[in-house]
Parts: sequence; C-alpha cells; structure tokens
Amino acid sequence: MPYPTDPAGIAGLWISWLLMLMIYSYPLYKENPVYRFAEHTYIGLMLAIMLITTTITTTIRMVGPPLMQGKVWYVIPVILGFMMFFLLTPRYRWLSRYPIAILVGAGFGLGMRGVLIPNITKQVISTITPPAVGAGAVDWWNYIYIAIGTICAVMYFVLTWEHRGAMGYATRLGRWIIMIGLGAYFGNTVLFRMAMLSGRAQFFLQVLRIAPM
Amino acid sequence: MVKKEEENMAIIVEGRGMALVILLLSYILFYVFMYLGRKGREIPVRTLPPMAAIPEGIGRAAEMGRPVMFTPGIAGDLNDPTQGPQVLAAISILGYIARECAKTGVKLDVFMPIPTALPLTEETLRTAYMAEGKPEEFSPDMIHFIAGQSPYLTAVLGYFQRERPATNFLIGGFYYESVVMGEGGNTIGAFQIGGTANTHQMPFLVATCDYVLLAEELYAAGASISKDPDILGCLRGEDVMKLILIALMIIGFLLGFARSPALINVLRW
Amino acid sequence: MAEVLRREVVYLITAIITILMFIEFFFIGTWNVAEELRTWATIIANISIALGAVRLLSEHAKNIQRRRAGVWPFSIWLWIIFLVTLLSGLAGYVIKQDAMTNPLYNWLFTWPYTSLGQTLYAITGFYIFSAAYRAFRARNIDAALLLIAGCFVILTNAPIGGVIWSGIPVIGRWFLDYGQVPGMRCFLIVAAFGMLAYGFRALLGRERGFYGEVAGE
Amino acid sequence: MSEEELTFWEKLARIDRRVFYWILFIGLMIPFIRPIMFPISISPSTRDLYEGIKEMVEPGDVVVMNIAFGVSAWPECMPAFVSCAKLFIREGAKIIIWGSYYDVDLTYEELLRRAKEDFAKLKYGEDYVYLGYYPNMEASVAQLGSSIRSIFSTDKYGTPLDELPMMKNVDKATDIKLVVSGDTGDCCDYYIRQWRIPYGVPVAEIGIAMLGSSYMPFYKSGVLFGMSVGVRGGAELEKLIGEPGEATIRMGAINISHILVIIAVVLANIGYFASRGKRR
Repeated sequence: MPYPTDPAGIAGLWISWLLMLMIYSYPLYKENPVYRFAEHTYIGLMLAIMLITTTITTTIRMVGPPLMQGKVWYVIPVILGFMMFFLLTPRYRWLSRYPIAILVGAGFGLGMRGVLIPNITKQVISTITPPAVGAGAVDWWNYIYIAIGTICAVMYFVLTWEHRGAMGYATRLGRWIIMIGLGAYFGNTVLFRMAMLSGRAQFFLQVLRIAPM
Repeated sequence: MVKKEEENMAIIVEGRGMALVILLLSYILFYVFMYLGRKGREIPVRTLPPMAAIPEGIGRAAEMGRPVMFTPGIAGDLNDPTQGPQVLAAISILGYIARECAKTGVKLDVFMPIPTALPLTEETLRTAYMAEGKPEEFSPDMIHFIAGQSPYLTAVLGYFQRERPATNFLIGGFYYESVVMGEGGNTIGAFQIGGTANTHQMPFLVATCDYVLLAEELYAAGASISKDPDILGCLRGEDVMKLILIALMIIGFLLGFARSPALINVLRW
Repeated sequence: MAEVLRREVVYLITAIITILMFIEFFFIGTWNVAEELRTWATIIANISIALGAVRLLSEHAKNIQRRRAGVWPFSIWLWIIFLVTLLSGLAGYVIKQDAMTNPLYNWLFTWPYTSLGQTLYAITGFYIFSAAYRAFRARNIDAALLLIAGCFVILTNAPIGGVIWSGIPVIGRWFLDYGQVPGMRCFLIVAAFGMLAYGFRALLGRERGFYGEVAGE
Repeated sequence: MSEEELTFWEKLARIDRRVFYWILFIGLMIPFIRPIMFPISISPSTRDLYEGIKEMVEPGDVVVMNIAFGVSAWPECMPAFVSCAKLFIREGAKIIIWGSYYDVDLTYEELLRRAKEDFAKLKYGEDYVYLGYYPNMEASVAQLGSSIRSIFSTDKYGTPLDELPMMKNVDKATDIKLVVSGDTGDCCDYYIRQWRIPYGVPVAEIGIAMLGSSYMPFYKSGVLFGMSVGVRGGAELEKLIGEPGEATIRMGAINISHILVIIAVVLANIGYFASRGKRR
C-alpha cells in the first residue's frame, strides 16, 4: 500500500498509529483507560463488520435468489436461524435447541465421517510405509523413529489401564516423543507471534516515513 | 453382464470400507463399555501424576499458610463443542481440589471468566465443602468472576502479587492467558499444575508448570472424579481401539522391513 | 408431551441428521436430502453468528444501565462506534449493494479496524519473550526436551541460525520434518477417537452441553 | 563469592517484564531501517507446494483460493498467499476466491492491490471471480463441494454465477483442479475431510506457523500436497517465484526476535541451574 495522499487516508494512517500505541500502552506501561478505549473501539467495529458481512448481507445473498425462483421452503432455515435467539429468553430457551440440533447433527456427522480416513487410516498407512527402494540409512532411521514414536505416543494415551512393566517404559518414551512434537510446535509459535509483532514494528516506522511503505 | 451385476452389488463406496469398519467397531465398543459402566462395572483411570500431585500442592499451601488458586481459562464457553468439555472436566477436578482444601483448611480462590459456567462452579464448590462437613467455610466470594480477557489477566496477576498463592491450578480451555499466568505464577515461585486440550497452549503450560494434563488426560482426570459412566465407558472403548491400532502398526512396521504391502492394501479398502 | 418436544425430539433430530451424513458418505447413491440439509445448516449458522454479537451488546447495555464503575463510559463508546459502523455499512449496502462502497464504512474498515486487529493479535509476542526469560526453564525432562526441540526450530526458522552454525538448520529441519511427526500424529489419532466418542454420546442424546442444558435452564 | 553470584541471578530474574517488551519492540524495528539479509533455504513442504502447482495446473484449469485468515493475520499469511496467486496467474489458472472469515472483503482487496500487475492482465469473470463470505463451518465447506451454487448463487457483486463465463461449467469439487487454503484456524481440516478425501481434490495449506506443526502429519501422509509455514514459507515462495517482497524483508526482524528469544531462554536456564546448584 503506498503512502496515502488524500486527507482521509492520512488521517486514517495516523489514527491507526495512535490506536496501536494505545493498545501497546498495556504491555509497555500498564493497564489504563486509553487501552480500554482502544479495545472497546475494536470490539464495536468488529461486531458491526461481522453483522454486516455475515448475518445481513450473506443471508440476503444466500436466501434471496432461491426465494425469487419460487423455492419457498428456503424460509424454513431462516426461521430456524432466528429461533437461535430464543437462547436469550429463559422461558422459550428450549426452542433454540431445534436449530442447534441441525447444526450439531451436521457438524458431528460430517466431522466423524471425515476424520476416519485422514486422521486414522492415512496416518497408520503413512507410519508403516517403508522408505522407497534404494533408501539410505537415514531414511530407515526416520522410518523406525516415526513408527516406534507413533506407537509409543499413542500408547501414552491409553488411559484406562495402568502403565506397568514394558508398557511403562514405552509410555515414558511416548511422553518424551510428544514433548519433542510440542517443542517444534512451540518453535513455530514463536515464529508466528514474532512475525505478527514485526508487522507492527514495521507499521510504526512506515507511518513516520522511516521505513518505505 | 456379470460385471454389471457385480457393480450393482457394491453398495459401499470404494476406498471407504475400512473407515466404516472403524466407525462401527468404535461405536460397538463405546456402547458395550457404556452399558457395562452403567451396570456398575468400575472402569479405572490410570494414575495421572498431575492428579497425584494435587494433595501435595495443597499440602504445600497449608504448610506455607498461603492460598490456592484455580482458573479454567477464558476459551471455554460451556456451549462450545470443543472448549465446553474441557471446562466441564476442569470443574470436576475443581470439585476434588475443593474437597482437599476443605480437609486441610486451605483458602481457595477461583478465577472464573466464563459466565455460563458460573452456576455450576458455585454448585460444585458448595457440594465439595458440604461433603467434607464444612459447609460454613464455603462462600460465593471464593469465586471471582471477571469478564473480558485483559481485565481477567490483570486481576489474576494482581492477585499473584498480593496474595502470593502457594499453588496454582491452570486447568481448562486456554488462549494466550496461559503464557501470562504461567509466567506470573512462576515469578512468585508457585507450584503449578496445568492442563488443557488446546494444542496451541500446551507448550506454554509444559514450559511453566510442574505437572501438566495433556489433551485426553484432562477428560480422563475429570471423569475419574465425576465417575460419569458414559465418559468412562467411551474412554475404555477408545483405549481398545487405540490398542488395536497399535497392534496394527506394530505388525505393519515389521512387515515394512519385508516390504510387504499386505496390511496397507487392507487399510486402503 | 412438552417435555418430549424439549428433549427426545431434539436428540432424535440430531441423531437422524448425523446418520444421514454417514449414509451419504459410505453408500453409493444420490442423497439430495443431505445436500439440502447442509445448505440449511449454512444459513442457520450464518444467522446465528449474530447471537454472540447480541449477547455482547446487551451486556454492554447493562453496564450502561447500571453505571458499572469504570466500565460504563467505555460501553457507551462501544455502542456509538458499533452503531456508526453498522449504519454506514448498511447505507452502502442499500444504495449500491455493497457495504464497502460507503466511504465512512470503508475508512473505518481499512484503517482503525485493520490496525487494531493486527495490534491485538500480535500482543502475545511480548508475553512469549518475557516468559522465555522468566519462566521457560528445564525444570524436568519434559520441559527440557520441549525447550531443546523448540530452540533448534526457532533458530532454523530464522535464517541467521545457519550463519551461526551450519549444523543448526540440519538438526532443526530434522525436528520439523521428522522429529515432531509422531507426536503430532498421535494428537491427530487421539483427537479423532475423542471426536468419535463425543459424537457418539451426542448421537445417543447423552452429551448435552451444546444445547445449553448444563448452563442451567 | 558464590553468594554474590546467587544474588546476581536473582536480581536478573527480578527485572521488570516491561524492560523485555521494550527491548523486543525496539529490536524488531532495526531490520526495517537497516536490512539484515541472510540466504534462505527452501523447505521440502514449500517446494512441494510450488512444484505441485507448477505440475498440476494447466492453462484454463479452475483453482480455489480460500481465505480463512483475517485482516489481523496479514503479516503472517499474506505474503505466501500473494505469491501463490501470482504463481497461479503465471500458470494460466482461473481463480475462484472465497473466504470464511468475516473481514474477507478487505483481504481480497489487499490481495488485488499487492498483486496489481499480475491481476491487471486478467479479466474479472473470465479469469478470476470473487464469491465472498461463507460461514466457517464444516457443513458449508462440504456443501461447496457438492454444489457451489447452493451456497453462492451469485458472486459478491450480485451477478448470477451462470452469467460469469468461467463459472459456466463449474459447480462441484470435481470441477476444481486444486484448493489452496490460507488459515489461522481449522478451515483446512474441513477441506481435507470434505474435498480431499471424498473427491480427491488436491489441497495445500498456507497457514500460520503453528499449523505447520499440526498439519505436518497430513503433509507427510500425502493428504496435503504442499504446505507453506507462516512468514518463513512466504519468504521461501517469494524466492521460488523470483520476486522477493514483504516476507523476505520481514525475515530480518525474524532473525533479531528469534535470537533474542534464544538468548532469553539460555540466560533463564543458566540462572535457574546456577541458583539451584547453589541451593543444594
């Protein structure tokens, strides 16, 4: 985005910059009214934008054309959708369970049928697929590591039997394997958070025209 | 002609047979163990070190004469299908913590940022103190309700500095508050027990807590206290499935050295 | 009767829809009902997103009504900014069929909203850094393994790691490409069974948190 | 002497956390004033993403770019997403853009702005379309796989899909060559479960770095054909398409911040073991 030249753009840029500093006054200084002000500004904006994009415009776009074509039954999901708001009234709260039942049924039905192959069978297949012909010692080591690692890690989550004897050793190894996984996850989390923060540091400088926009 | 008939005979979509087998087998196992659980068969949960450490943590607080803090994190609304069960399990564990606290006379402070879980929390604490014969020691003021992530964090960190709790329980559904509270508790030298099923917060709890309940362990810990036969039965069913999978993987792993694709082909069915 | 409508019928609907989704997936044939239901679910979900907003807004309205100390002026501000954004967006939508065509809405969206969103999302970076110094200690084997793997990955993700010592990216890449796989794979498998169990209890009507039953009637 | 050492570490441990926040924030600014560049190696998952697209996409194929990240995750996801769009355009693909995050409109506009020169060669409706927002849930993604028209009967601007030339014969997942999903959450899971498995549509992921860990088993088992991990993946893709951009510059800040984190962890642990050894 080039540095804005119109007054509205310049005002927007500087207001954004100020709002950023208001938020960072919380970690960099302490909790204060200025931070609260910026936080509430965000929530207000977010709610309005969310309502406009989702509930209002998308519903009209999704339901309008079929209704025009004479598919009258499209009124039913709209009514069901608004029945969700009965959650807010203690007396008729139970009415909201009908739309929830559809959402939960579709959600679990699709979720359960969906996880079977990618999460279970594909993972088992990938674990037990040996390296290609002509693979070196490193590939075989990785094959053994992943297979034994997965077996021990899954065994760690066997929760209704005591881990005694050989199983005890296996599950201890399993926990260490899980920790290595979480360690890599942690390393990636640092990358994510720092990338986000660097975006803000860059913006800080861009507004002051120290860094190119 | 014969071929066409064969095609008509197939009713299961190609490549999804094994998935159906896993689904049905799991359901049968879940049902059988749920049924047995309801009939009164006890399903044990294995010793979880974090659970075993709870009395130790509370004993420490009693020795030092300082309070114990519990918080379930901000992520879980009870109606949320992924976060809700975590909070429910956490509240079951809170019941156990509260009983231990009542027994030893340690002050318990609960920081609860989830409005929907408030009545249940109060009920759990009241029952726990009643069960230990000390209903007069329970007061709703033990539950500090604070809405909003930043006020919640500020309140907890302020509490750490003021009261210096001996033991913190960070068990439930967490967002980034896990880092901040884990660090805050560490700085005051508190003994910390964490637990969550949100993968994105597990590393922080592992790095800052002395004991951590990971993923399914949280549900198992909760069920081991609430003795819910449905959850325990399902856990046992899941375990049997996991053992079957482990057996398959061991066989497949060994077959891998012989480069035999037999098992892989079966799984692809 | 009313009690049946409140509970059993609801559980039955959930169960039927769940099973319908299974049938569509596993068995050959065309299943128009399942497709229709998914469109319905999409519309319902789309409308119900407003529920969270309504809840939050009414909470802030209560703050204003009760003059909750230290909070209510902010709640008023939240309502003002909400209404301004909503009305400007609606104006844009009504006039030109696109909310973004309204200059005020576009401005609020492009500048304050974007900036605040990115700022709030990034705040955790600070906490991770101070926690790294003050709390991330190898207090036991678990934490030690986590930190060792973590440090190698951190130095691999940053190109400077390879400049410090050429072995770092080699080890770090191993952690990323192989080391973490069994642990993460185990989470996938365990989560899948957890979902099957949870869904099964929902199918039988024994898991009711999401209907709002636990939170009190 | 050893007692002095103890107090030294203790003193260090008591430094106010805000000192660290300031060090970090100022440290992050340095690379934007004075760039710090080191060569970037390409990771296998990013290479597979790049080569997979080059191999699979023929001119005229229809691909989907799913925006499941918000404005708030631009610094992390946008560079890779933009590079990917550029790559699609070079391969002659026709692009459908839609998204499941409510501020998707802004992300779409930013995508057009950042890849302005590439999109200038294309014609809306013939080479790319923008369908707008759909709710982020499994049922919607599944239904998009069965029939796009049952969710989007028109494009974002109200034109019926049948009037858009590139959408004429496109309605099901099987009409789509491949999907690239940019994520902060679990939307890619839905594409895996509802597009990849039932219809065999190749799916790739451009996600925040944490998803690089959670989706690694999917990539390893061939469920995802490629994966770009956070801003680092963005920098790698920029290198692969030969247009170093935002992510490449940002790697300087990544260098500084990562080194700071490592120093912090190392110091913390030296202090911890020093004071613990003393106590014994």
